[in-house]
Amino acid sequence: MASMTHNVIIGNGSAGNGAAITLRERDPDCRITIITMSSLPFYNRYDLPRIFEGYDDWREILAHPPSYYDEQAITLRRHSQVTEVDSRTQTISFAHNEKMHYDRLLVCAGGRGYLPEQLSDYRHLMHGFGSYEAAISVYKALPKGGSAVILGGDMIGLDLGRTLVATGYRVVVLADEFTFWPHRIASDERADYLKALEHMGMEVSDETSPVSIEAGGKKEPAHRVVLEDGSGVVADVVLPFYGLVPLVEFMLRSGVDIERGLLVDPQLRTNNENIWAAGDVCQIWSDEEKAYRFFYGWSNVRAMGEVAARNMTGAAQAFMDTQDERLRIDEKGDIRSPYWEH
Amino acid sequence: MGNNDIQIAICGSAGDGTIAAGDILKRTMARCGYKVIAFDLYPAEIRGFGKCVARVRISTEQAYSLKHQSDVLISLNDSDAIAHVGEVRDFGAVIFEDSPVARVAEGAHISAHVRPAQIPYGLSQRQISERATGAARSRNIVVLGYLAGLYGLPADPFRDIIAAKFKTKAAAVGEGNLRAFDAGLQAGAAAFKLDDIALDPPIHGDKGARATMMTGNGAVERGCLDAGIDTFFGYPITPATTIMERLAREMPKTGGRMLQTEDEISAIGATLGAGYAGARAATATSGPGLALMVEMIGLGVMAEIPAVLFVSQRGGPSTGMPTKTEQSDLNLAVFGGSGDAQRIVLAPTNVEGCYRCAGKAFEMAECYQTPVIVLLDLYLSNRYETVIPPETMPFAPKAEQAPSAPSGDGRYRRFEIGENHTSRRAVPGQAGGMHTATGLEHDEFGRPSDQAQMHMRMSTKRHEKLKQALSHPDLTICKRFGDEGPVDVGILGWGSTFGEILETMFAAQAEGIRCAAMKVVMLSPLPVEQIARFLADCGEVLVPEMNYEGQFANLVSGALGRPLTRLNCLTGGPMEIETILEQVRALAKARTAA
Amino acid sequence: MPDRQKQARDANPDLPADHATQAYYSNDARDIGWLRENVPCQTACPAGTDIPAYIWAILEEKYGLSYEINREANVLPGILGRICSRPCEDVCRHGWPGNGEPVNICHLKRSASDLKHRGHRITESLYAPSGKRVAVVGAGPAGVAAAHDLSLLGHDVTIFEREHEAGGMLRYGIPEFRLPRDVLTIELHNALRLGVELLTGAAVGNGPGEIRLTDLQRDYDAVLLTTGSMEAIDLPLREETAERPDREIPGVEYGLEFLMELHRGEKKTVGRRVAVVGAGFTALDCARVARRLGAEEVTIHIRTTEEYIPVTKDEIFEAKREGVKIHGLRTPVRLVTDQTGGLCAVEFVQNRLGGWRDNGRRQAIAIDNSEFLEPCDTLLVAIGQRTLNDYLDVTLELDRWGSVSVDDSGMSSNEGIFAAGDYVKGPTTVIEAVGHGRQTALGIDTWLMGRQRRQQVVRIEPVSGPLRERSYDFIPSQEMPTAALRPRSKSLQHEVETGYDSAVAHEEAKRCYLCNLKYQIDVGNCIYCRACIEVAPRNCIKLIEGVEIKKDGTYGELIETNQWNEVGAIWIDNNECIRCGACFMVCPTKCISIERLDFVTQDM
Amino acid sequence: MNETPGPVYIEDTLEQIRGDGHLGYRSALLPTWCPGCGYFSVSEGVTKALNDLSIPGKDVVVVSGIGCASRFPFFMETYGFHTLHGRTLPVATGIKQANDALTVLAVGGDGDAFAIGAGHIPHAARRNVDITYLLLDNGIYGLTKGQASPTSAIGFVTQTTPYENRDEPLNPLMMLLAYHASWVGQAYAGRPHHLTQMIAEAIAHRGFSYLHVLSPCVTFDKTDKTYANLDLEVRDLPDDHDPSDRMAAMAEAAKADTPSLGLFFREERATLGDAMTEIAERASGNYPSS
Repeated sequence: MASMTHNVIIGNGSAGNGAAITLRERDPDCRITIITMSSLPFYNRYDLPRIFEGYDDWREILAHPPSYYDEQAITLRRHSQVTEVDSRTQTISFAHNEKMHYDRLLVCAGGRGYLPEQLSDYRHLMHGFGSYEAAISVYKALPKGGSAVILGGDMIGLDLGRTLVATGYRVVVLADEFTFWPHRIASDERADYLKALEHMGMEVSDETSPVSIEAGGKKEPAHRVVLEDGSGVVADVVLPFYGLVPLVEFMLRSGVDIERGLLVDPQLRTNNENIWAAGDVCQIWSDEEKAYRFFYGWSNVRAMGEVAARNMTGAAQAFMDTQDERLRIDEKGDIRSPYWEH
Repeated sequence: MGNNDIQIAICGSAGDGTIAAGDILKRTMARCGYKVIAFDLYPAEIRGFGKCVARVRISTEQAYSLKHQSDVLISLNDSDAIAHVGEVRDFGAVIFEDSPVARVAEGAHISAHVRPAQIPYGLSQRQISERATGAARSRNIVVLGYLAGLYGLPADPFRDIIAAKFKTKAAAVGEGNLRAFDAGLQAGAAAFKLDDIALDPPIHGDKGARATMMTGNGAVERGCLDAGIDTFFGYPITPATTIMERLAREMPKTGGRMLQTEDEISAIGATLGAGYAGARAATATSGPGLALMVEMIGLGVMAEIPAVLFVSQRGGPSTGMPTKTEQSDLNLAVFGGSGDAQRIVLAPTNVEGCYRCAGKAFEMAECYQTPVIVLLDLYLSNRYETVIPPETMPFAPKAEQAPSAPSGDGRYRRFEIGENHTSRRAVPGQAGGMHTATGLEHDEFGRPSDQAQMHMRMSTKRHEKLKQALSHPDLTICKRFGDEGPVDVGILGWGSTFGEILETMFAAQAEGIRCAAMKVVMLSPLPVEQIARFLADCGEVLVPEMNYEGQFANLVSGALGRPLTRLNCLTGGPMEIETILEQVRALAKARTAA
Repeated sequence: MPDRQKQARDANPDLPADHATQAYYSNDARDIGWLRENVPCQTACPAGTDIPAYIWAILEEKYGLSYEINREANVLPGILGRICSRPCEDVCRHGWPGNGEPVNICHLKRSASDLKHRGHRITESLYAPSGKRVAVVGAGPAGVAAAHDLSLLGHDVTIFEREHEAGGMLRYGIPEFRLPRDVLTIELHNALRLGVELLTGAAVGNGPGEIRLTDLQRDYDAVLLTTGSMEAIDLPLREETAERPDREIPGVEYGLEFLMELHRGEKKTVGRRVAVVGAGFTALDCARVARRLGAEEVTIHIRTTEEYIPVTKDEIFEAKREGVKIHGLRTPVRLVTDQTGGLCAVEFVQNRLGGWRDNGRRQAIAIDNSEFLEPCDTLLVAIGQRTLNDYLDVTLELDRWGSVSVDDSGMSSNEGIFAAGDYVKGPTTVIEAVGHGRQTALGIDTWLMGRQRRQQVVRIEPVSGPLRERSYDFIPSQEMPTAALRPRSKSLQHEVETGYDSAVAHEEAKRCYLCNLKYQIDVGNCIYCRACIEVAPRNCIKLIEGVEIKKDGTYGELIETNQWNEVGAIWIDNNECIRCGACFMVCPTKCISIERLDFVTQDM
Repeated sequence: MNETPGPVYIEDTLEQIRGDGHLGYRSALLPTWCPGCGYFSVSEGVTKALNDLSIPGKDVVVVSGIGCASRFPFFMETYGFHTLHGRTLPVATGIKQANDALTVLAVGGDGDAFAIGAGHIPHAARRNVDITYLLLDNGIYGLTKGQASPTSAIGFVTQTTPYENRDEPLNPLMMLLAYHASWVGQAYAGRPHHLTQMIAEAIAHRGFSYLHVLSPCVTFDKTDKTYANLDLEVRDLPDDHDPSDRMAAMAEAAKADTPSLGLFFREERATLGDAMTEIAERASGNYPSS
């Protein structure tokens, strides 16, 4: 179906790019626009820990050379924040006061690290790890052989954790129900996994949670994480990893259904016929579980993008969970997570 | 990408402070000891909607022209800047307003045009400015701060230059702009640098203090002052006006007198009057003004009165393109006027040259008793280069004039025909020097005469005396660059275009083409022998110039009858090195083929 | 100005003009429409509070005046300043795209109350006694507001209150950590001290020892029913799953009753895991109280999603901060009991979102076979209240929702019996109750006196210059300081929000655009030089060829053009205008004027 | 604050503006003068005046020279001629000579008129060419970015007078009175209503009418002829001023520090066109011999 349809993709991650190239394959003539708040072309977030292995030039972690976008005739709108989507007039509003029309819209804005409300007062004392820029600033804040406290954990944080250990840093994990997010693990296995983390060289402290964070003095840039019992852990950087919450603020007035994420049917279409969603931003209706649920992991996310793209171009394919979600402990006694295998 | 040569382009609409921002940037960089070349494009409207572009090339080693690719583009107005995104190199930066006031049409925001390999940097220029100063006017200063913050350029030189720039205005204005700069600096330092742009410390850091940024017009002004100019008369006309403005500021300090007359006709008239009375006098204008002046120039030639005219060419004919550059007044400068009005015409090729030619023009006007035209163009008049002023005064002071001793019949021969065709000149007030200067043909005493042989002899005198100018002391009238001996391609050029020609020649040599270039500074009288010697070495000869037919090529081939390849551009902007280089390649290819 | 005053008076000879201030009055649809459209906060306020006026008063550090301006529209500013649902802030111009965060109007209202001079004296203009007697049944916000206005209007008012203290939902429904009781008591007292007789413990109804409505009809010229909407709606469990009535299961309580008993002083306890169903302030309050009573896991279960529940974001945030969790898209269908017969879990069914309900909420549609269990020890049901009518010995016509149907004046089918507040509208917000109470008071007055005595007109007063600076627009939204988690998490009294000090209040007040300032250009004197457009901070001054006029006679969109020969006027788009005054300062022919518009009520 | 706004219900205003038709004298081009420039006031005035006199645009020629003011014709829906610096009046005279029926407006700035073009003014005036010369005086060279002009005040600092202007400014009104201009008036851009009325009178006058318009340059003059200053300085001509009394007009014109607005001088006398007709008649022998 050749057309001059304007397919707009909000989000420049695995889902967005998977979708873009699929769209191009299926419709050589359509307009494709990818919108992102980032200033960089697409790179894989899961490559960010490699920065600690010395790959600190963003050009080394790009998924495609910049020329790729021209070759595929994909317009890349960077440093562009979407503030509102009007599904009635099919227009997108940007923070820079521009409006853009779309024929079909795919939202894959992904997720932002969740920060529990009771820690919100200490945001300024913690580091994020969601972008190249954030990762670099962690890299700069960590003196060689320095120490990092990982609050919660989650498989993104633990992936960073194991890289940090491997590159000679000290890592403390304050474990809680988020530690193995998004894995769902039985409560009786938990202890073994925590042990495995220690075996991998991380210090783990469980069943106590942070109540506040204190900034270090002039001399030592270290931060002190105060625990319920009044005791504390000192580290150069504090990294909260409490899983992801979908970035949906800009969709609030769009008329698209939202619970935590954008609610989509198995074909990844929202309740609006011209809007699809894919990746960490959407909750997909699952017929067997009779519930909306999230699917994580880069292979899932990419698959979602491709499925959405096919359905945007006339197909009616349901998304199938492709990701093995079991957490294991290998013969060496280390944790193996499918989310770590790229 | 080297860290010793970056070019920054600032683009906005008239009234956005584009030019001012570029000015502060280049002065600061020069102050730091970098080599800087800068050139601004601006529209005829004072405000309104015309496009302004300020380009500043900052390098640790001497450069000869702007690069055709910039490393950074700063947009003060997207609708103007979007067209220039293409000139930014890969992994270069585009800096823009990310919260515009007015609704932006789809695709009209510059972020829609930044290439994937370029790095977008958005900031709220207007709001940062309004926060710092209460008004949006200082956006241009904000972006400078941002630039400094982003690339870690030294902030204090910026602050000094900004303070100096606004010291004539109300104190609040200066302070406001410093606040705007610091606010921008903060934003820039906080921004995450993703491009690969960096600048090594300057090699000539030590000379930084003495090095100054000068435009061609600025250099003309210094030349005038160093040559001890006494009086100046002028009438505003783009792009020559700034010469008058600068002299207005400087001359009185040394007792000189600048008067803005009511038009060009009276300006040149007054200049001749003062010259007759023995002053070092000059005027400055552009093509249209020169057209008004040529009749007076004729009088100057006929009455053998020294006068200096600085003529900065712009797009013509008629009112033409007042703010665009062109080299199309060569004919008017060399030939303009009634009768055989031979005069001296010098065409410097860079800012340094403007300085030398300006000073020398006064020497020569005096020495050969004739109007001397120094021919610039807008590109040279307005482009900035770093210049390190000479430590010793390079110009001869005003020669003491005195009448020759009375000859046999006891009367002073003002126009005596001596062995070198020049006569002793007396100025009013000197005893025994009384005479009448006139536009009529005259005899040695200056008395009107229309006798055939008298006109013959006087014409010979007026032409022959100028030949000595070809060997005037310490003045480069033409110069050869590049490979010695026979070459495949020789580039012959004049005026502002020679910067690009030189960069082209280096590029061609780098590509293995045997290549040489010659600049010709003295257009009248023309250094025919030197040019002939150069042409003899060249397989092919290319003459690039910014006019339609090749006025200079005509001049040369008229004198030498040698076929030349012409390259003529009328874009209103400088020639692109690429354009010349293509021609050179083509000629070299044809050459080796043959 | 004179000619304009004259023109206005020619239109309405009976409108007075105020010569001291050059102010004049208009009831032209265009002026009224302008005010409604341009001052969104006041329009959104059910009580019609003149918000720009009271914020300007705070800017002038006249806190007492600010309090009085509030009090004119709503007799309980200190209370609403804490617990109002803030419809005004949702529409605040400062919150529009590109303008940043809305002004914290409600916090400022509280500041007016907190910061007014300790010895502040209330000013009220009293009408001559009318000799009429009015009985008000129920001392909740609607009743109190109505009683206050009626007494001002010269009537003798008696309030009959079932509980032992006045305040209704305010006292018995809202926890102290959100609304300190001293504030409540003082403002109620101030509202009623103008000779309103308050009879507490005086229930009106059919029961033994209860006062009959018919008696009131006999003894009073008019009766106003403001008994609210206090009857909890039953949890609609599935028939086949209901072993016994939920009220009989230990561990199951109804939210409002739970709170009322607590505030009557009874001792309440909850289990370790508490589930709350419901999506309103009551549900949120129950959850936060439960946390303070020692529950470890408190979860609010809502049928739709957070986005669509009618409570302020701050309340949600504070609740989460105190450890309350919120789960969306689920409806309880069955209660599971353990062998002891006590509650041990609630069975929910998964929902998906359906279409929009006419009240702007979303429908939740249950998904077949998606049931799941949620273990818990205590269930607090707060899914809403309904209105009871059967307690009266007079039958009143009801609307299809079972509420009393009233006409515009608030009178029921039964002459002389009026009704207002939640009793009529069903469970709404306090500010709506107050607004409706006042409106009905006017209705009663008109009926009693046989003519309308008050009318609302627009007061237009020229202002000499801009009252703001552009720099104000960059002041960040001032956060409401809150008590530290530790002390407050265990106490039911410790107030969570601690209020602005005068410096912060002043900063926040500066942020208000003062939308009731009207900038306009005298086109006859305009030279079209665009100097004003040059300095405009937004796209707020336009070259126009026309303006759309809506059917109701008010203005619509400006029609712009860039064709010089089409430009009829350069005109200020008051909807885009943020009242920064830049244009006023720069105009070479001084053709820009500023007027302040306010709604005022006048005698007729 | 001057006249306070009357009742403004915008749609009424717009209807009236559409109705009166002066917008028809504007071109479609938005003027490119700096926002706030006094010239806007003049162009608005001209359109209204032509409209009030109901002269069709096709019969009007606006002639200008070089300078900011000379952009004028581009924004008018009339015939226009944008000529060379200072050479406005000769061209206008030529046009008028070719066709007496045309309404010819010459527009120029102070530099264009009294510096480079000064030599032309006396002759256009004494011949009493039936044209209207609108002199837009901002006391500065705007297009060349701020140099002193013949009407710049003493002490005025510009790019070319960094040590303050020492040249006595011209008094154009006295010059024109001396040149025997047959209609001499003055108006101020900050008083749009009066300006419009004066333009109308000037055009209506039969003969060489000279209207001097005080018109601030908001970009290059922040200190001298600003709206703020002129608002305080301008006066109305005394009620008893007799516009037929040239010396009285001279006396009023001499009060340069408090410029008076209104009609200084008017006389009816034969225009160049009349002279031409008369000569033609005489040449053709139709002239009644006395």
